Amino acid sequence: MLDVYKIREDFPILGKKVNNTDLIYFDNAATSQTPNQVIDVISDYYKQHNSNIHRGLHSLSADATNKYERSRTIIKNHFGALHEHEIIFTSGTTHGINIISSGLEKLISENDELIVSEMEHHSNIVPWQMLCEKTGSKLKVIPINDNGTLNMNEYKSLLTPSVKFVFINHVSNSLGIINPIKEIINLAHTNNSKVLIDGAQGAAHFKINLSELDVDYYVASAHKLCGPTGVGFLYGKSVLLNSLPPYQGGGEMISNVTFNKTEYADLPHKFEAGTPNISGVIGFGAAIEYMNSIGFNHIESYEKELLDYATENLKKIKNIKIYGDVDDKISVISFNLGNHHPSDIGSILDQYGVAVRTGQHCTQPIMDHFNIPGTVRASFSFYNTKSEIDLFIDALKKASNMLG
Amino acid sequence: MLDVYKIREDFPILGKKVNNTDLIYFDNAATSQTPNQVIDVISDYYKQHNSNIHRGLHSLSADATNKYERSRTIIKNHFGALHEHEIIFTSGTTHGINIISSGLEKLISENDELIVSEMEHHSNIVPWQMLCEKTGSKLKVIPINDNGTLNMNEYKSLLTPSVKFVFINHVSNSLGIINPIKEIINLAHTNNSKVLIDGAQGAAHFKINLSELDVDYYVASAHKLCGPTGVGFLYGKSVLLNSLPPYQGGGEMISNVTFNKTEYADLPHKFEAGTPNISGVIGFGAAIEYMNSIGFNHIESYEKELLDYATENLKKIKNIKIYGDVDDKISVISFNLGNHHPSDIGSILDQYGVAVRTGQHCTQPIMDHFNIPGTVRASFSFYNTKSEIDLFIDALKKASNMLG
Amino acid sequence: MQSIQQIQDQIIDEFEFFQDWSEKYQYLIDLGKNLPNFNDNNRIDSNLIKGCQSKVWLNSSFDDNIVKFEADSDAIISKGIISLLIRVFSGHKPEEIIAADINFIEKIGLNSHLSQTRANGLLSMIKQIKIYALAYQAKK
Amino acid sequence: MQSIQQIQDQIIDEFEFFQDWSEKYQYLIDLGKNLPNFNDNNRIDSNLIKGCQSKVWLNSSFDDNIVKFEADSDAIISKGIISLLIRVFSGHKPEEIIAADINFIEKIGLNSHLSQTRANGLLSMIKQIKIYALAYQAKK
Ligand SMILES: Cc1ncc(COP(=O)(O)O)c(C=O)c1O
Ligand SMILES: Cc1ncc(COP(=O)(O)O)c(C=O)c1O
Repeated sequence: MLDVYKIREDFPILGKKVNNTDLIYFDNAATSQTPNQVIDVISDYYKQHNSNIHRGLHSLSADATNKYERSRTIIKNHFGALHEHEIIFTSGTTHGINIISSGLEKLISENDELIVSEMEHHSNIVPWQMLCEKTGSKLKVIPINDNGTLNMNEYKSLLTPSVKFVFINHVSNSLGIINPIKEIINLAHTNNSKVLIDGAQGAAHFKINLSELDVDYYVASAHKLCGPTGVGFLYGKSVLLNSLPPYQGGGEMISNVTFNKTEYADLPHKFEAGTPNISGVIGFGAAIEYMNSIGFNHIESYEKELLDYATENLKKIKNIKIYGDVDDKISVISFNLGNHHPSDIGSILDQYGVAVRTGQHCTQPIMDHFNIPGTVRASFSFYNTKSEIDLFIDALKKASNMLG
Repeated sequence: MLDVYKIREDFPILGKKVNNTDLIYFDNAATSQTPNQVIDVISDYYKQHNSNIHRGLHSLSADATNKYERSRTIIKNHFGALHEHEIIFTSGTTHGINIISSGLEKLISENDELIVSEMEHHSNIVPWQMLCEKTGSKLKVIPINDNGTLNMNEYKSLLTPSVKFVFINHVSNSLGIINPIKEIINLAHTNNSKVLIDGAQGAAHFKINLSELDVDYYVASAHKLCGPTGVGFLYGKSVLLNSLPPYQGGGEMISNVTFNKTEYADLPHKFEAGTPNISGVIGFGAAIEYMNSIGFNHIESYEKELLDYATENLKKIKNIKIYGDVDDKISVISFNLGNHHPSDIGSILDQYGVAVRTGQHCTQPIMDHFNIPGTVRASFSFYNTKSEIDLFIDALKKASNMLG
Repeated sequence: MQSIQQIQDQIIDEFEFFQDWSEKYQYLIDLGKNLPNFNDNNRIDSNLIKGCQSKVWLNSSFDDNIVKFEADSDAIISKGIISLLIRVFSGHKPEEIIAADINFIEKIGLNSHLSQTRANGLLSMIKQIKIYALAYQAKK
Repeated sequence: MQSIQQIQDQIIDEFEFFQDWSEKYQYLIDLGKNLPNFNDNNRIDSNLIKGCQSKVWLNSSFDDNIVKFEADSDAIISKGIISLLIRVFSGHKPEEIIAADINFIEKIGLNSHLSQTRANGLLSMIKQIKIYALAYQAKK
């Protein structure tokens, strides 16, 4: 069991007041909060270890390099990669996806097809649109059902021999729905297609094993995993990463430079050009360690409890409509109240200290599917409580009254 | 005047011991150290303001957005840009250069030529080699003179009508030489060529005004300016940035997404796809404010004093050879001692607590020019002292004795 | 006809009666509900204002050296704010609109109750209003 | 002929005499200076070991089921370290080299005096030595 009141002490921001009232932070799907265990590691880095890494002979540089590479090992172990060099540090999910989309430019041609879904985050749509524009290949879209889930039958029929790649999120950020990625990957592999999973929302809520999943590429961001901003990782199978050209040119990613010929370095350096976000990477490792110290099994079951409690009580409110109200979900609830615009609800909730996200959540196609301007999205984390949910529902009722 | 002992109190790492002796940090050109004023702002961000920015309606998000955008204003003002949207936040110099090199793919053609110099950092070579490979354009190289300075006559004769772009560093990271960028820019403009200045080393040591310089693009990294890792900026004239395609696809950088058509957002968002390094950007702003509180005029004159003192005393050592020993320099000294390999010197200095960089400094062409495997590079910052230089020179003499 | 400043002062006076944010919000909501109907023919993309999370349409007309505005939004609080802006700006000469210094928003304490996103939307609206006025002045 | 482990133990014993890092460094430097001359014909790119800041060439030969190594570097401390590695590995059977557990580096406290960059270089050297042994064993 998880002691939420003890855990909350690790998060200084949870004691904050906004608009003269206690902050209730239900915008965790946008960014998670950061515990002292991570904040202190970052401060400590700058106070004791800050140095440029990899090429330095001096002790401070060795020290920083060890800490940086130790994070790679932590992340490799946590996500079940086979090798350290399969973990590439990025500035976030978006960056990770763009490394692949840019790398595929030479490997994808006019007659190839790519598959995304209607529920993707813009970060997992726009890079593929750009790739299709450059290569002449075609983007096919798996539609969603009216309950928000992927239409798997449509997926199967879209999986034709010309499909080279499938790009799907692990968990939908606007609906919270968990996709059957194991099945998606197996079907794709039977079809000789490769799969990239956008794990921005998945990585934070349950433990996964990437080599068992047999996924080809997986990307995530630290800032959704109790880690710092500006860092994330791209996982790729060695053989695939080796077959891609480098993304950015610069220091670190080369082994030999002359004006006649430049040789690229081995993995992972090939994709880590320039001075990386050293403190960010070290903080990311600390965040994974922190979450493991709580235990992902505890996090998963407690968040499920919060989700069920909130869903049950929200449904008692008249005229509420929840989008994506299915069983396989993380603790995210997207809804609208009557005909009220989500921004009206969000603004009033904010006055009551409740931080929710409103709008399209970077998933305009879903909103177009449901023909709505957006939703109110409340997303809970393992440091939230049932009494916060009570206050949120109270505030929601008051907002409803005000708006009439 | 600058009170260096008072300033040193701002930098906790300067009190550190390595190898049982006081750390003497002379690797500032690789990365600068971080004052409490910056470390605290970053901690405070995670303790009080952490939230995803721009699209949030709630107070916390408004708060984080204001702080993030305030950094843009600080940087715009400090570097004399005309508009906030001319400042694009990047993950560092390398990233900034790659935004431009990738953006030019469609705008450069087979008959065009590009100019770099022999003294560039690999980050300002490899992206242009990659661009030339993709477009068939030609890369021309300004040679350096034997004292390390740019051969300006060669530059003038390379500047033919087919030259579309000139890429030069403001200050050489391995030699410390300050290039005459005003003259370089004017000559290029007369030739209708655009100029990108790699300011990784320049931005930290004196105040510059980008609009007065009339430079087309300028890039730098926060981690060399007392700021955090994983953040930097790209400056570009509005009209030029507007003419470039976006770099990465993702959230933030689009205004409308459907599967038929996606519209890109305006500057600066067009180039800031995904969740940015929010704490990094805010820390960068704090670093610029910190350095301004000391005063760049004080920094410049004090660092010059350190440089002169160290150069004078180094020259007294037998068999020392300084590369790039000219007047217009920042506080960087690159040297070799007799025939000793730089890594031998570096390893022994490290045992005496002195952190210097050894090797090629990501500028292999310069080393090839001088036909050496590398140099020992000592780089001083405004928080270093003359007595540290004395200890360094002592240690160097002992190293020389040991190596025989 | 009152000057733009006089109207702003009046609004500031009215808001002084409110005890807390919820009364202000309630007032804005009521204003939004009572905003005159928007002509459906003007609900076109070229009348949309960029930079708001909700959709905001702004239309203007120019007659007898007077600019008139009508506007609409799919969010009610935005409509309430628009209603105040129309009250302030509509019915004035282009040069008055261009010269106007808009200070009532801060003074009624709305700033601190509007998120950055909303505040940006508000700035976009005011900018668009001034752009219309500039265009009409140039036409003269 | 001593076993690889015996040689390592001997080196560990020798290093116990040194009082501080400077004596260890001086010893390595002297070893480096006394490393037998490297055959210039072998100073070729394919003998270069990746991952060192200084250049390190490693060459091997195989005769009578015995692997012999010779090596060189442009940096003297690297040469000293190589000299120790050659002393440990050269003259043994491939299977002995493959099976060897290299522990003397830690035990003589060199680890803490070698930067990460140097330590990586050292690992690369040992890896290359073992790769040669594997190749010879496969050839048999
Ligand atoms: C002149 C110069 N250019 C580019 C860079 C690359 O900067 P970063 O590693 O921060 O991307 C450096 C840093 O070493 C540099 O000194
Ligand atoms: C499903 C999904 N994909 C991608 C992203 C983009 O992540 P980042 O902004 O960290 O690059 C997000 C974040 O909102 C997300 O939820």
